[in-house]
Amino acid sequence: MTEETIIAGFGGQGVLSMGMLLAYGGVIEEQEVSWMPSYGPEMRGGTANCIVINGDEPISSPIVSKFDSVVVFNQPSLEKFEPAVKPGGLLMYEEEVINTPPTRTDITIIAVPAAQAAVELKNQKVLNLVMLGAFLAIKTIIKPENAIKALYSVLPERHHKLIPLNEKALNMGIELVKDHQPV
Amino acid sequence: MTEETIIAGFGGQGVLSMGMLLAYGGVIEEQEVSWMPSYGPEMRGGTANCIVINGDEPISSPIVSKFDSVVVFNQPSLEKFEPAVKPGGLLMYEEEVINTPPTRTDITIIAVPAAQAAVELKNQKVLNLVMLGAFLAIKTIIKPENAIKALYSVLPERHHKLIPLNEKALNMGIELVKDHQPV
Amino acid sequence: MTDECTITEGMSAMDLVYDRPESLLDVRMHYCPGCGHSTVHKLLMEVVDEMEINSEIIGVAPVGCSVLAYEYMNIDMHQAAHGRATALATGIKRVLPDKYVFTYQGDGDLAAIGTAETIHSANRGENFLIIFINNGIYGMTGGQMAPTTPEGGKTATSPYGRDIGDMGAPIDIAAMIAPLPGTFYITRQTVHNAKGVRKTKKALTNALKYQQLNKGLCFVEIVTNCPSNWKLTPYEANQWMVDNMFDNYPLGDIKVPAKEDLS
Amino acid sequence: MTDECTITEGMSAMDLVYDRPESLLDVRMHYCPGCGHSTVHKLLMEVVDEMEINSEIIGVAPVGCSVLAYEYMNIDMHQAAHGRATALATGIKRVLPDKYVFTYQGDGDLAAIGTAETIHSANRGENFLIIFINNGIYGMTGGQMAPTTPEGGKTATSPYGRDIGDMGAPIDIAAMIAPLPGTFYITRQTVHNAKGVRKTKKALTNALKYQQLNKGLCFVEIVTNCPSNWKLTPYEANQWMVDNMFDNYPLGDIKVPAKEDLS
Amino acid sequence: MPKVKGEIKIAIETCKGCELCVHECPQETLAMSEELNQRGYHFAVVQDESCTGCTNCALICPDGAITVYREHRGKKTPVAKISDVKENITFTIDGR
Amino acid sequence: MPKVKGEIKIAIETCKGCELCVHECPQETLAMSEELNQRGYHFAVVQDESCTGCTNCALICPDGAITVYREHRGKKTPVAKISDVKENITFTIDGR
Amino acid sequence: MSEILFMKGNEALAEAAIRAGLDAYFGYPITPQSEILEYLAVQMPKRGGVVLQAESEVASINMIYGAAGAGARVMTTTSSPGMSLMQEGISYIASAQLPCLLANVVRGGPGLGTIQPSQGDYFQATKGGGHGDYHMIVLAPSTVQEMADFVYLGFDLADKYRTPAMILADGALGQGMEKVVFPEYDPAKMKQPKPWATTGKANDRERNVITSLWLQPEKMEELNQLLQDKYRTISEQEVLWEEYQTEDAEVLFTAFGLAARIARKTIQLAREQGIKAGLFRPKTVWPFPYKRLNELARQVDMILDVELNAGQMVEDVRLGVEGVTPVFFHGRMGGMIPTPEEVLEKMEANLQTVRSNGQSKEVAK
Amino acid sequence: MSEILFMKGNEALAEAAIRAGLDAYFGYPITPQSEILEYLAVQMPKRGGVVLQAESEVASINMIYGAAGAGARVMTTTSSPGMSLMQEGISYIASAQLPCLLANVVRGGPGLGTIQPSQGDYFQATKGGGHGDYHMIVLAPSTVQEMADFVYLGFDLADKYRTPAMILADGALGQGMEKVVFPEYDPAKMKQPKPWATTGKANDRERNVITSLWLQPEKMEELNQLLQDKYRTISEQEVLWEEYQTEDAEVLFTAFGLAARIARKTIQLAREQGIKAGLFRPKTVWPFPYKRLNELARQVDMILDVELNAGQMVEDVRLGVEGVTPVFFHGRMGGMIPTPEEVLEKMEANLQTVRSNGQSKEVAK
Ligand SMILES: Cc1ncc(C[n+]2csc(CCOP(=O)(O)OP(=O)(O)O)c2C)c(N)n1
Ligand SMILES: Cc1ncc(C[n+]2csc(CCOP(=O)(O)OP(=O)(O)O)c2C)c(N)n1
Ligand code: SF4
Ligand code: SF4
Ligand code: SF4
Ligand code: SF4
Ligand code: SF4
Ligand code: SF4
Ligand SMILES: [Mg+2]
Ligand SMILES: [Mg+2]
Repeated sequence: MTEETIIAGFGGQGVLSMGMLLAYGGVIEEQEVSWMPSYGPEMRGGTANCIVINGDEPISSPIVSKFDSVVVFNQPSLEKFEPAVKPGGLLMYEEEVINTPPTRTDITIIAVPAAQAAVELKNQKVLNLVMLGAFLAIKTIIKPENAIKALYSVLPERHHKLIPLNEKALNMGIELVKDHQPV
Repeated sequence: MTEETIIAGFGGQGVLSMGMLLAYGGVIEEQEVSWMPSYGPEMRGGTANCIVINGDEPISSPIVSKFDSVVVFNQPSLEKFEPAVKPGGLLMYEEEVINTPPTRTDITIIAVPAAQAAVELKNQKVLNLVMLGAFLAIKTIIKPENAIKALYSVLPERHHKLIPLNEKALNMGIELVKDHQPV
Repeated sequence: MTDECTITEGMSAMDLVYDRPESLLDVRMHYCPGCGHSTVHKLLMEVVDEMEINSEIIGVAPVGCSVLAYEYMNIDMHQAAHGRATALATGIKRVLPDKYVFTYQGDGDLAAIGTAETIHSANRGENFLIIFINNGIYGMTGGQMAPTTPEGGKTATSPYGRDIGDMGAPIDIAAMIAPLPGTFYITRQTVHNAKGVRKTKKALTNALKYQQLNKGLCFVEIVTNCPSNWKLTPYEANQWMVDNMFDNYPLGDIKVPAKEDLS
Repeated sequence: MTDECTITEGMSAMDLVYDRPESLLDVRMHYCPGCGHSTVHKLLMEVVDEMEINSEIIGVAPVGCSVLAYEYMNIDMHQAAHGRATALATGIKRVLPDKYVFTYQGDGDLAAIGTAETIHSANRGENFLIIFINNGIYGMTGGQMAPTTPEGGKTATSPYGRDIGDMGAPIDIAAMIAPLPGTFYITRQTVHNAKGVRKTKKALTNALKYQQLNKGLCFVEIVTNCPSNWKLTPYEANQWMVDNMFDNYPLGDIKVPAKEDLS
Repeated sequence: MPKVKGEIKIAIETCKGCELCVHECPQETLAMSEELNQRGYHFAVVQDESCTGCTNCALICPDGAITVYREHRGKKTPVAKISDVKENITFTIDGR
Repeated sequence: MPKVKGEIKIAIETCKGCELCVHECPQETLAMSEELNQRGYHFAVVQDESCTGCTNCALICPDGAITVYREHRGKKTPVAKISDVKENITFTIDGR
Repeated sequence: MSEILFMKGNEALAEAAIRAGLDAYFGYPITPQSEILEYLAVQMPKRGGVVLQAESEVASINMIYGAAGAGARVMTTTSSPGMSLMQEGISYIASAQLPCLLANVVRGGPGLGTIQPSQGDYFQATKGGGHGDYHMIVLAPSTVQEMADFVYLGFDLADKYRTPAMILADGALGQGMEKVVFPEYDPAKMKQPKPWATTGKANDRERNVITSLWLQPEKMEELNQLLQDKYRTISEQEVLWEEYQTEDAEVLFTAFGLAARIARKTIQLAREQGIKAGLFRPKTVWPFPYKRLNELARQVDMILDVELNAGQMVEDVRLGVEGVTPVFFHGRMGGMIPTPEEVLEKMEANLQTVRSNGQSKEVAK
Repeated sequence: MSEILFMKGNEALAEAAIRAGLDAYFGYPITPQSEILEYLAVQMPKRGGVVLQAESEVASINMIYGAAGAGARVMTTTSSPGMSLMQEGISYIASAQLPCLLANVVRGGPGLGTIQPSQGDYFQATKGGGHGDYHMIVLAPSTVQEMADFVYLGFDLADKYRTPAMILADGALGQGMEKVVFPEYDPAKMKQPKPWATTGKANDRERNVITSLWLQPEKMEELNQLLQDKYRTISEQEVLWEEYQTEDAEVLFTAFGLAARIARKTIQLAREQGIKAGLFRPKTVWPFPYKRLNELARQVDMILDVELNAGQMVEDVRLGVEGVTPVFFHGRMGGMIPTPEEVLEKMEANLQTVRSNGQSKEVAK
């Protein structure tokens, strides 16, 4: 198995940490993993993305240009990465921010109303966890509980009190896509 | 014709300018010439030497290790450059400063009492001109008058008043070696 | 501007009393919300417009958050290597002595890696303007300690707070170059409130006017903020600045030309 | 020494009251006749001998006439790149905090190319001694203008005299770093007469003693001569120095520790 | 002195939501929007007609998002603060 | 005070002929030689017995070519200048 | 076995340095490697070492020069423009024969460039960006694990040969995260005896002098001979490379660092298509494994060198290959990264050319 | 015809720069080239130009960067350690595509080294001592006359291609005196139109921006493509070399600069002994004349490359020769200069080896 995923959005939307949880969860599951960020010039408000590869053999190139899954958090990222989904792959996007939805027909496309869920949770910061939940419900690359375990490793102690909220968000994400089949 | 000469002594003894006059005189006579200095680390009191090549074809290497003529102004230079005289070549040295005279038998060796002459002229600075006179009397590389002409070009205007003294020194040098045959 | 932007209704008999300066290009600046860099860019372009010198001025952009200053200012600009803006400016001004020249530099750029260039430009009395944006941190690279970081300041490279004994005290470059005969006008301002903005604009105007006199270096330091790396909102950041920066960098004129020098 | 050297006859019941210091190696120094570098080398080695620290001190030689200082001082020494002596010293002292460390630098080295390193070492309050040999010229490279060359000074690169407007004024580094909290002791001395030699020796001793206190940078500037490049005899050179250098670089203590700091 | 009437325009897509104008307005004319602009920022909005056209908000706005107009009152204006700005505009070096 | 008797030795091959000692000697004890040393310098020589052993010449000599001796006079010495040197030797920081 | 960690390459490098007994780090921030300084700023005070943010890269490298001379185990790191500023200092350190470890986490150049990954500083690192005839041992990691491993190796080689060693990485390896395991480091190696160090002239030895100055050219040449002899020994004994599927390879990729990862992926794609491709990856780019490459070159029909630059290592490849097989090049510049797909395409095109020219080794036999 | 002068190479270079319309010189003293700054300090004020002693080489090169951007004809010069300090600036200048002339009057390295002549900075000059993929046009004079001629040429090429050009000389050429003649320089060439220069945004044009920063890697790659295209053009059109007695040569010397003078003398000695030797001397060491060298390589039995270093240009020679004939190397380092006699001896020994291995072209035919 090798799963090549890219997660893209604005800086500050948590795309890098969503990727990190996916990767770290892979470590917990004894997979081979790599996480590769790409930054724009802005400190805040720019675009950001990361490529995550989970596999059972050493990762050859940590940078690839075609992906099994693309998860996007804004319109420019959708436009940039829709063509990069491998035929038969998955394109998942946050519903609210996308004005012009994707048009490809050879891939699975799932819109996730994650922002709305985050509003319900009264915390925009957990948007990425909602998306992660939704993503892991569709692509069983790692077990969702390992994403939460990963949180314990990634977050500094003093933030551990926030983990339950994150877990909730993750589960909401899973819930949001329950009508879709895992691929 | 190609004449490869090295002039060596302490810094301050005028070895570099002696070489420059030889070279510049060559320019006046429309020869090809090169003048190549070599400095020690000291600002004053170190050793100095220059290689002068006069020829009628473009000078190939301006740096050579065997010389048609070697002119030395102190004991260390004598020791260093005696072996570098080509067989049949000329080794000329200032008499007073040399404790251990040269021993080679396959070359022409001429000791010049130039320091004494400079004392007579009441100016240690013209020692090099005395040596140049002696040298040009033996090696007719350039005409002595062209060395004087060169002085006019090399010295800044304000020092031109010193030229007659230098000319005198040059002529004294010629005089000092009158018992030797030009080679 | 193409944005739809009218919020209140239009009214008649209204004078336009403030508008974006023309020389500030109509593009979105990449600076973080509330960043003083943007304010100073705007001000500088106001001065350039008012003095009508946008065809006679050459700016030197540094390496730092303002590295892209040339994307926003509609004047000729040259982007420098980190710390070397004043060397570039020296090169430019020496070959174009009749043009206005300024550098725009951060504290890392000017007070760390560029120290020698700063001091020697000042000492030679180069006839250009240095605009010094002192935000007490390396903004662009993500919040490392600058030579001007206040004592105790926690940054990415002083995670336990700046320890004066180990890392040195916050350095006051303006004070350091003020005694040099080569400097002509040195002032320290801020742009965190409207009053400060007005005074800074005046300082920049002074400095550029003085440049015509050819009497030496003008140096306008602007103590400002870095909300992103200080990890504060812009408003909090400005408060923090007032509380922590102004003690180290007291505002006001440091060296002003005597009347008789103004001719 | 192997030279035959007795000029006056030997006498009985005579005390030896001055001899070459032991730590000054018994070799001929390459300095020009009358050059102050030699005098300072000798003095420094006297201090090292008297303090009995020749096994605990590390010297940093610069690029300048004193580049070969390590050939003369019988202590561990490290030869630096031009201008970087204080960076080296920082590296050495930070890893060997219990050893004495000094740099020995010329004015080109310390005040031109090394400006940033000088100022930041001072600002960080590095615990070493800078010995600053200010002869107002680049000696080693044959007499080019230094940042400390007096106004009007004719050098190989200011053939028409140093023009303050164009080349800047002579820079006073000691004064510039004195306000920095990182500096502990700053003094300016000379070695052109016996009195100056005595005072300089005292200053060097002070500075090295202070280093044990770990309270910051000590800086001993010695205004001295360069007979060769000034094109004067040593005695004339010293006169010229008195007449032309001391105005720009007034002798005396610039910053001395308060009594309570001396513990 | 009777209150001068002013008016501002805010370029909401230029606004980065820094809130500095809100804090700087002496009349408390400004507030932040509920909505986000296309870049995802809450932007500044005018909440009432209290504006006097003092320009403070515009001066402080880092991104030059604010344009200020002020009622024309003939000779009796300008208000002190605005004249400050004008002063800057016509500032000259003493004696030249 | 009766003149103290001193004596110096000059390492003539170390001497570079800078003449600084000649100028610095308060007794005019020193002069430059007619001859040259092996390096080609006129070297410093003692011209009479006026030396008081004040050490000035040695202190100023850049090349450390001079060694100074002074007559032993028991408690009554040392002369001020020499004690200066001694002072330096035993100099300590105030309070330590 | 040690714990498996998941880290950025920059952090792995920093952590490995601490575990290898780093005494002191001097550095200046620059993207994409500031995490190294930042990590050490947090850790070193706790773990007993010196960390200092210098005023510039020029100062950093000269602090390294001083501290290395004083016998400490020292490191500095930077990225491209900063490394250019260090060239004078490196030349001094190499000349004075001091051990230390440098890292260049390369970004897109020239000039200020971009902060994206690149391999544009290969020449600078391997041929000597500074003046004079010197070399550093240059290690080119291609995984986060190697970012750590090569720190150990780099320090050991630096000490063994009294020479600066450099880790030549790129922004992706610095900022990307992968699994990493830190093997135990032998504490004995941390404090090699350094009798030449300027630690204060102990009474039982002559003074130590560290210098790179020899005014007599004869002496300077002697030093150079010594350096060249050392470089020859290193070239004979310390060359490292990796081969991947070369046994039956007809097409050989040559690549280092990140590019080698891309080449690996390309090889997988190529083999899926029945093309027998293999990889030759120098781990030491100086000394370069010319000899083994030459052997392999005789076996394959063509070589495609892949780099994140305009073609730098390819010169060493050509020097190794000596014309025995065609060498092609594919590179991307300025922070762009070639994709396995584009590399494959390029390779197929080249192979076409070679085979239609009848240059294949098979044909030649 | 112009007057025949007798000058130091450094002075000839400086004088030529003035005659070529030098607007400004920024530099810092260093042996063996301080005479350039000194000469200009005397002459420029009289002849209407800017001369400024900078506080360091880092400052000098960045003053050049600024002044070149402002459209002036500018030059800086230094020697080895100083040139190392300029590497960052050079990378910026190349990236920003500004014309200027640099000179490195090389001395023995590495480190502080000696002040004697050397060719130890060949790699730095030709492969790029700074970061990123860039090149300078590098001219290697071998006579004082060329020290002057190459100034004209260097300025012209720099302007033509908007690129820094460098004169790579050595201490002997800088400080030695020979005859020199200054041809007239066409004043029209002095002030090429530079519409890109930052001279103040005239109202009839868009603003000019000079930068080397392109945060988007796509843009940075575009710039790099542009640079590479330019370098390709230069490599095709501006390669210069000299041949001496190559027509019938069986043994070829390759050498640049001063070493080529020594090789010439060696050839005279060799021919006296009946050995048909010839010389191939690149005048542009970047771009390197690979093609012509390859042709010659096919004609001769062996090549002996002679340099004042540990073997740097010899890599380019090998790249050009591609294994078609044996390439040997003889070098001296650290300021030492090989003598024609020792080179001859080396060549004879090499020739012996080659011929006894039956590798002679004659035998092969
Ligand atoms: C030679 C070099 N070193 C380091 C850097 C990395 N760098 C970019 S900006 C910067 C510091 C910026 O801080 P400052 O000058 O204070 O500007 P600010 O971003 O705070 O406005 C650094 C260290 C670089 N680009 N070049
Ligand atoms: C990087 C570099 N630039 C320039 C030089 C040449 N150089 C050697 S010494 C020196 C200046 C010496 O002057 P100073 O520091 O005043 O020492 P002094 O000789 O006067 O004692 C210079 C410029 C060098 N060696 N390295
Ligand atoms: S990082 Fe700081 S200085 Fe830079 S733009 Fe953001 S707030 Fe401004
Ligand atoms: S050149 Fe000047 S500084 Fe150098 S040794 Fe001679 S007199 Fe002293
Ligand atoms: S112009 Fe003045 S009153 Fe009006 S909104 Fe702005 S700050 Fe408030
Ligand atoms: S100051 Fe400007 S950017 Fe900030 S909130 Fe107000 S309008 Fe928006
Ligand atoms: S010791 Fe004093 S008195 Fe004696 S020679 Fe020296 S200076 Fe003169
Ligand atoms: S001071 Fe010293 S070197 Fe100078 S003349 Fe006297 S003894 Fe000789
Ligand atoms: Mg800053
Ligand atoms: Mg000096």
